[in-house]
Amino acid sequence: MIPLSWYLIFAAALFSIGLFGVLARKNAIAILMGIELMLNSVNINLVAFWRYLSPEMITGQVFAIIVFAVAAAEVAVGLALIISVYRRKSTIVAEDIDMLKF
Amino acid sequence: MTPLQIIFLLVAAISLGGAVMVVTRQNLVHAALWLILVLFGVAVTFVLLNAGFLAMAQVVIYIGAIAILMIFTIMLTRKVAKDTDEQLNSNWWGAGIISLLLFGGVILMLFQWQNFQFNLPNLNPSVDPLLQLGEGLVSPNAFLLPFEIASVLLVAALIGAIMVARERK
Amino acid sequence: MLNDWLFIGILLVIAPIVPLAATVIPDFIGPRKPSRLKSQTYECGVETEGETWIQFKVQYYIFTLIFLIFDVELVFLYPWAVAFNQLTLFGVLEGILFILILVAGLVYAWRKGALEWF
Amino acid sequence: MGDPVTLIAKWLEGLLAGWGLAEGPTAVVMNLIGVIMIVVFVMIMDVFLVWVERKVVARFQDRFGPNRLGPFGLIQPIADVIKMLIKENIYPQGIDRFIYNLAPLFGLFPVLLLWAVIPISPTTIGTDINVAVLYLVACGAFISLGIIMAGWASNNKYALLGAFREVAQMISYEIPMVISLLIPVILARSMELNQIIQSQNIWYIVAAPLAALVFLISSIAELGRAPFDIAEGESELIAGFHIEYTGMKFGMFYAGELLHALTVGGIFSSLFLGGWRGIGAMTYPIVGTFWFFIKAYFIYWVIMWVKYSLPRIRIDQMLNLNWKFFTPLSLVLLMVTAVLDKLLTGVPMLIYFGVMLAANILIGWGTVLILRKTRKKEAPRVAEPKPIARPDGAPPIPAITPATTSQS
Repeated sequence: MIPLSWYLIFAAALFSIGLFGVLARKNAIAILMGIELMLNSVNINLVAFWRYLSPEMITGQVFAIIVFAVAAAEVAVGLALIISVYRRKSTIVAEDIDMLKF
Repeated sequence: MTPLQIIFLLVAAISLGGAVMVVTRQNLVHAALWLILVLFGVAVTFVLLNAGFLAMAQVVIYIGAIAILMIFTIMLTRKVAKDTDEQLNSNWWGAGIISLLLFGGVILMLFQWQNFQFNLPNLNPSVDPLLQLGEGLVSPNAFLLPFEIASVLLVAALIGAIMVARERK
Repeated sequence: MLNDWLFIGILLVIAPIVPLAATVIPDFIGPRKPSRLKSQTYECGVETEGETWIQFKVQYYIFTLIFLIFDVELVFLYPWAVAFNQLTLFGVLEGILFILILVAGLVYAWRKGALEWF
Repeated sequence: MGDPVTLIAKWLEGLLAGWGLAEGPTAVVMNLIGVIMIVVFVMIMDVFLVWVERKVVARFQDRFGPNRLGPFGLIQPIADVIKMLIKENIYPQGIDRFIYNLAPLFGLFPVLLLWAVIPISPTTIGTDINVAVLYLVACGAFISLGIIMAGWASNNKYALLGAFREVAQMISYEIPMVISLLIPVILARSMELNQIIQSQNIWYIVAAPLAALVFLISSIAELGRAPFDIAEGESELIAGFHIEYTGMKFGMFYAGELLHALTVGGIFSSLFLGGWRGIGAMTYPIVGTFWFFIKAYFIYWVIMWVKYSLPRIRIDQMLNLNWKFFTPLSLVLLMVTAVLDKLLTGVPMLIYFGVMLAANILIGWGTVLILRKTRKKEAPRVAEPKPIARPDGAPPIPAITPATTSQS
């Protein structure tokens, strides 16, 4: 049987890689991809804890579902913002989007 | 090593390799395709955790909708997302150090925790998690409120995204 | 329960082999005479112009966006549908309320003209 | 109990156990044999489908179809396969080589994945997972992925445009499809296809005819067949996303589409037409296979009939039809079905199905009324004279009055 620790280490590694993507990538879409990786690692943790610690309650799965909804909402609004910024500034490089910096 | 463990290690290795490709590829469409591989790996992990419904939801929502939306956006903003440009910013080594530190810290903390090597409890075969889920989502003393609020959140996101992305006539 | 998925796991390995074999075999038994003219992009015989990855209508994106929101919400309704026997009328009405919120989103998109192609 | 499939499976299991194999490896070997049998069976049928398709089209169009090679041209598809296998693999310039080669795999193998959960007879089913209906939707995601990969990697504007259109269409029509799939799930209280079939003492097409119709039409759109073939409209995009593919790589897309059409027939018959249910299927499960394929091929024939009878529609019409007609209609259907189902708990089956049918007829009637009303509003707008390119001095075109057009 797979011990719980394996899932946790897997999720931690995925989260760290996602964080690297968020911090190091220039392109705004690539940053969103990093966020997706991080959300997925959270989901692995939630479901693993549900399976190992409280399989008789459904809380972990419901949490994962809420994370799905949040991820979908985040991607929808995030990508819409990227499209909008692209139309005004014709760039989606995160460093160049500094209209608020005065 | 049981076969299940080997399958898990294989899936985890492929997913992590794919994740590294996602954050390093220059070509964004390739990065998106690697992202799909990672998402699929996570779906397989859900299956290994006996969460079949979540695995299917993962494929339908993430691969079928979110990844496709991302590829569309990449193609819409194609003019600046050239494959030849440097895709990592100048502080990428700092980001790498932070990520490594975070990973090390989390692992350290996890090893302090005594439940870390927790082994798998048996599922009660008479309880179907899917039925439980369906019931829990609409019963007032379980998760009715989060469920409805998730719906409101999604509609709000829809309205907001349409407002932002629409072309002004 | 995991045994149910064994079949799909094996199929996931076997199924790609069929198209893979079918597309690789011609590399070995078929002729191979590449020429510059043959490998040109085919656009009705007209020479291709400019970059291929041109920008497309934003409307494709809008429809995908609406699809994403709907898809997420509808997937959540499946457990509700499976658990129908256990639900009270109140539980069913809660599901209906969930759908109605979704309908509100659709009506909004419709009124705002997001569903128009032109 | 007289079922060869179960008998052979039992015999094999005993044989493997006799060789000293443990329970785990036995399960793996049994599943492997099952997978190979399904894949081989489905692929042979796929080759045969090429013949069926061409022959039926020919009959629709008053031709003979393939009739030279073998009796009734039956050997023609095999010749086609050999021809495609010995064709050159052409790599157009500027392609993204890895994705270009990967995309044809995604044209076929998701369709093979679909067959894992479709019950061919009461005892012959790949696996009976408890989320089978969602699994069917999930496999569709991979098909659209293959299309977008093909379009992107081909380095061709037509291919990319075709892929965009096809994916926009596939994902749009996934919404009514997902909703109409929910209705049999509500009626059967299960996502297992075998469970759904077993609870169809009366076919679900009686209780949910409109949902069945919506599912069929959105499936045709998902297939990308006429009248929803804007993605490969040969008069504008030549072939759409697979324009740059030749030989067997094109063949994979073609085979995938044909097989998907039959698979849709199988899914439809399982959900709405009782699948393998029929005379004698309960006592002799092998008879169920016969019934299943009769129904699946009937739906496949309907899909072909639609394809070769209707003209192609425009993309805006296609999207309007989906978002402004099918989606609201299927949402109303879902809500009415859910409430009625709960209110009718415990009533006899005949009354239950009768009320459901009546509700469907009422909704259908209301829909027709609303459509009539909107058409009266739309007709004058559509019939306004459009500017037409004409030579100078040509006589003016008589204006079309709204009254004459709205009668047609």
